[in-house]
Amino acid sequence: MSLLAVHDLAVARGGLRVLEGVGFALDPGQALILRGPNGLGKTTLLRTIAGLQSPVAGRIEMTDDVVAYAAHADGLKPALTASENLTFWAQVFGGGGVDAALAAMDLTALAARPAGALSAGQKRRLGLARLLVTGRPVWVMDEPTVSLDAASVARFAGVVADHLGQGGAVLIATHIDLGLPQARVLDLTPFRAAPGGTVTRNSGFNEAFA
Amino acid sequence: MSLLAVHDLAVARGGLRVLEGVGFALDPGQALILRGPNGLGKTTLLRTIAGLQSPVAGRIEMTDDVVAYAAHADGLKPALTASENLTFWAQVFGGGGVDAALAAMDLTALAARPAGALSAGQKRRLGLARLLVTGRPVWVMDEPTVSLDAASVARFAGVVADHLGQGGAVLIATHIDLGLPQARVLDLTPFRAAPGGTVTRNSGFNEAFA
Amino acid sequence: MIELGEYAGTVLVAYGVSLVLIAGLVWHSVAANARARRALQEHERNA
Amino acid sequence: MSIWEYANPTKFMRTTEGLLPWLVGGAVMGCVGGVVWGFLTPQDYRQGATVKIVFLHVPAAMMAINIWVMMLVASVIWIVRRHHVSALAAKAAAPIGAVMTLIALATGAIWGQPMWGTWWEWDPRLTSFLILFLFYIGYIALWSAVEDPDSAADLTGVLCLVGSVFALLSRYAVLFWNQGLHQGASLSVASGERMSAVYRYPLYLSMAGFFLLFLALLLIRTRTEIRRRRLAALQVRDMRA
Amino acid sequence: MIALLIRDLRLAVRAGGGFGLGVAFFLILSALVPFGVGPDRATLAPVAPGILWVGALLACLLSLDRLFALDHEDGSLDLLATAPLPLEAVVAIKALAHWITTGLPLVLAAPVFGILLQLPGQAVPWLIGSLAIGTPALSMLGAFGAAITVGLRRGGLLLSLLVLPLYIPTLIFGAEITRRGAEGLAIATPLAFLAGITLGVVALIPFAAAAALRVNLR
Amino acid sequence: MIALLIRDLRLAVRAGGGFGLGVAFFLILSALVPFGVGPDRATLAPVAPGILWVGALLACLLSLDRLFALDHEDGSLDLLATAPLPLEAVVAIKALAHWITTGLPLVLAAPVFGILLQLPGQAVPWLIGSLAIGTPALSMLGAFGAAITVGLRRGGLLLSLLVLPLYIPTLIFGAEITRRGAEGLAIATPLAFLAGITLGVVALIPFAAAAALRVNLR
Ligand code: HEM
Ligand SMILES: Nc1ncnc2c1ncn2[C@@H]1O[C@H](COP(=O)(O)OP(=O)(O)OP(=O)(O)O)[C@@H](O)[C@H]1O
Ligand SMILES: Nc1ncnc2c1ncn2[C@@H]1O[C@H](COP(=O)(O)OP(=O)(O)OP(=O)(O)O)[C@@H](O)[C@H]1O
Ligand SMILES: [Mg+2]
Ligand SMILES: [Mg+2]
Repeated sequence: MSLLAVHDLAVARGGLRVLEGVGFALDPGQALILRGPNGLGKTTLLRTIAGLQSPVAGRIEMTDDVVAYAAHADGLKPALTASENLTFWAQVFGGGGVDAALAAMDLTALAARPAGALSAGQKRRLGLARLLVTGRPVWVMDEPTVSLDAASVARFAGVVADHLGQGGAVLIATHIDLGLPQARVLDLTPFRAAPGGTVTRNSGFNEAFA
Repeated sequence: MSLLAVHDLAVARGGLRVLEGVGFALDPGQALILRGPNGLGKTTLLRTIAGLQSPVAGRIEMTDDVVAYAAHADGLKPALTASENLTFWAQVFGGGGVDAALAAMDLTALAARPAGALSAGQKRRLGLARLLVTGRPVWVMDEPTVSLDAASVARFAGVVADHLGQGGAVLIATHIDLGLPQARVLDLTPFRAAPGGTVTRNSGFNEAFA
Repeated sequence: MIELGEYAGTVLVAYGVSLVLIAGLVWHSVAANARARRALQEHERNA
Repeated sequence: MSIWEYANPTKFMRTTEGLLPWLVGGAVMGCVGGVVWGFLTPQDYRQGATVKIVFLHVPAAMMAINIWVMMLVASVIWIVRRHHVSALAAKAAAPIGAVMTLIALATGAIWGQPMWGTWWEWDPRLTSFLILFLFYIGYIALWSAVEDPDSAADLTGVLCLVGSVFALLSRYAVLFWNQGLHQGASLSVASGERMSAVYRYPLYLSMAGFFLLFLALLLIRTRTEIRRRRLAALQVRDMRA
Repeated sequence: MIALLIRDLRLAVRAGGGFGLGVAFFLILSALVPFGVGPDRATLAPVAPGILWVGALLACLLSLDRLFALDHEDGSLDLLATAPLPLEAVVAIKALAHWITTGLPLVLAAPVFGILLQLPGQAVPWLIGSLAIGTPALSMLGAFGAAITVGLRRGGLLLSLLVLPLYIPTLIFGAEITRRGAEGLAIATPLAFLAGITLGVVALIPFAAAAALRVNLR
Repeated sequence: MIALLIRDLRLAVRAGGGFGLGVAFFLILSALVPFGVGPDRATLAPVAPGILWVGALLACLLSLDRLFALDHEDGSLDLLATAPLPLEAVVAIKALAHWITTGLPLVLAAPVFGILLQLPGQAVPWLIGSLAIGTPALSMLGAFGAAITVGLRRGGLLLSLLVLPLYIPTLIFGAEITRRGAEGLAIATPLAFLAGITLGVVALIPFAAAAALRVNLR
């Protein structure tokens, strides 16, 4: 069975549909990369799948609590150290393995440093390490490799490959090459919503509004 | 004469030298790309050149008011529209050409949209358009193409090439390929400060601290 | 024995409060100093 | 060799090492001597035994002001000549000053209960001390809120400068706002007849004791700060190496 | 749950003093009012209970505005919303952390401020009691206001505007308890009302606040 | 320079009401105090000038804390610091914008609040006058506090702590003018002091604030 399946999904942003008819399924061990020009609606789609907004049409099939989301922003507290930041998320998600996660993203040496005193790429690595401690099978990531150098991108690809090997799945929106040969690529451009498409809610009362 | 020349520069972050012995010169029409792994000190170097912090050692030679800086963050006000944001910076720098800048970064259609309602890549394009309205010859950019799709990267490269053609110069820190064949590349890894190097201020009084 | 009269309570409380405050300050200063010295020594021994 | 040599942390540590025992000895003798002697003085015919509070109240009040002045001087030295020791000394002095202010306020309040029949009165002098206490608290809070030590020194230095001006201004404002109950200075030259020698000499001793106590604590705390700075610097260096 | 509480308390402590600052503000306010009003005991004593309660309310308010805003700005709130913790629990815990760092120190330090404002001695226990019962409601209502204003930049003043009217019943009963206590009158009725308000607020507001948060995250 | 002023005013208006909110807070405070203190004219009238001034001060303070913080977080402040504008001018203009959005509306709306708090009629012109002269100093001192605390998260309370003692002289003279005005006494001395403070502050504080900003941007 798929971990995550999306059928004929339409998502809206600022009261306007941006994508419609999107459908895909993610089985354990699969990676899917979403591509498309700036402003197409990738972030909107990922937020919908993470449950932060509701779809305008279509269905998202998954069991509860499978998705871990990594957004454009990292959600780090500058006053807490790297390991305190991770420990917090591990506790919230009931997971563990903080040290392993730090090691996996090459942050062990920086574990005691306040997150505010990390460089852009180091912050990003810490944000990604968070996914490891959630213990969730489906990782939904929005441009995860922003600010990462080549070595870190390779390390990230390794972590993702491990996760896939353990039966996880990943869904990534990105513009650049991630070095994940096993991943399928889905170009979202064909799903751009027809201009003038309205945000019709199920009540059918809202044509007048868009 | 060079627009910007740097001699034997050492920069520090968090009380520790991160880079030392950096030297280069930028003549009109030249582009220089800085490379180096995460946390090496690229951002610190660029902030020093932009005048936000002072060098620990060495000299920066340039006339006043030649540098326009574009940092990791875009400095956009979400409540103002794209064109209001740009107009503000144009007025602060005494420059102009807001419409041309919007057109150059393909933002004309979004000019009246509040900056908060732009996607990540669109915000980034707006942040880069700001450089065009400063009228400054030297552009100092920290990972400018983060979140940009391939088309926008190409457009950006075109804008930079134009700027170089008009006698400007650019200094870019980046991890990814920008499509600027004319640019020199400087790898900063050899300039990493020797561990144990202290931040000796001119008073020379602080040996006890490190 | 020293005679404090009707204001005994007042005087004693004033002395008590002041002594407590001063003692607290002294203790804090000395303890922090000892802690800093030990931490530094430890670090220099490991290094 | 100039006096600025002592702004070198290493030199400072070495010099104060030898100085400290003397200071501590003097402080203990002065404080204990002055306070005990004061405690044993006879009762005043008007104020009864409460007069004994003077031997804590007045030295503390005096030190509260002097310590702020010392912090101001140290801040100026830091801002102008950037000697780390002077910035750290200002930082180290602040909690001592705050405690001295608190002692002056507390003994004054306790004293006020029998004398004026109230714990607190918005008398100008008491009020100025309350304001001074606020400045101390703000200064300490700012030191602890800023992470980078040099930035913290710069910011607190600026705050100390501006704060000094406003502390002075507040004093005049408060005088204008309320003419008080509090007696004026009685140790000034003209006031010899107001306080008899029975009280004056123990008071002098107690004041000297408080001053030495301040110096001793200041050195100890400055040494603590220097060690902390050094440790932090070493740790950062190791982390990167 | 505990992890969130610990994190919030730790952040409050790290970010410059945490615990002390609420009290410090209260102190400053109690000190300012006499400067405005004049130093007379006769003018100050009658208004003291009211001023002290208004002060507690403002001390709460000032520290509130970033309750969710910081987490929103750095993206933590999005991540918390997708975590297995119910959002209602997140709100309740954040309000609790706020109370521990602001309300509790106020309760403990109240007697000192009573003296500054010349509050009669026999009113002090009532001041402490009413603050202890009333401030949890202030923190929780504040969390509600913070949840409503979280997406908005410069939400600070709007937050005050929304929250202050909600604070009025708590303020009236709290100040009334203190005033009656000062005069030795019966205080059973306002006490019952105050306790009732706090219980109701603590039980129900987390749901409203969580709903508001969900809307703002969309 | 003008561009920065216009931008700040525009942002204040866009971000949910700008102008109105300072006044609204002032209104709510003036309304809360009678709830806390009790509605008697005899209790209220003598404290009215003081409360109004304390209220003005708090309204200022509440809107201050994000004066530079927002610009710092989104990177604008870095960019402004590298712009050809001197940082002193940036501070002065931001303080001016703050005064226009907070102080000025307060001055204009003060008579209404005077009525709410039973302020005697003949004191109203003095209230307006003293607020008009004093509030610029409040905004400028606030800008100084905001500049010092700009890098710090949860700087709000620390800001209050630093700024409130600085406000005391202004508060004393301002409230004194109003009180003396209400009683028909001479007001020349406090007026001279208040004006002197404002002039001094406006002339000198921008330099201190700009220095603090530079340190925080390092
Ligand atoms: C809380 C509040 C108080 C503060 C902050 C305070 C402050 C001061 C200060 C600064 C001095 C030194 C004056 C000088 O020598 O120049 C002083 C002296 C003195 N105070 Fe207070 N005071 C307080 C309360 C009281 C009270 C309630 C009394 C009771 C009567 C009192 C009685 C005295 C006396 C007798 C002196 C000493 C001798 C002298 O006149 O110099 N003080 N106080
Ligand atoms: N608050 C908003 N109101 C109105 N429109 C918005 C809002 N936020 C985003 N949009 C628009 O919705 C569209 C989709 O945005 P989204 O952020 O999903 O794009 P994206 O594919 O993630 O782009 P990028 O690659 O640049 O991150 C964009 O055209 C954007 O301009
Ligand atoms: N506030 C700080 N205190 C201490 N160290 C810091 C602080 N900020 C950054 N650093 C450290 O200084 C070094 C240089 O940081 P900088 O941001 O300049 O790196 P960078 O080359 O820009 O990296 P990236 O490619 O990840 O953006 C890093 O090792 C970082 O961890
Ligand atoms: Mg996106
Ligand atoms: Mg960087």
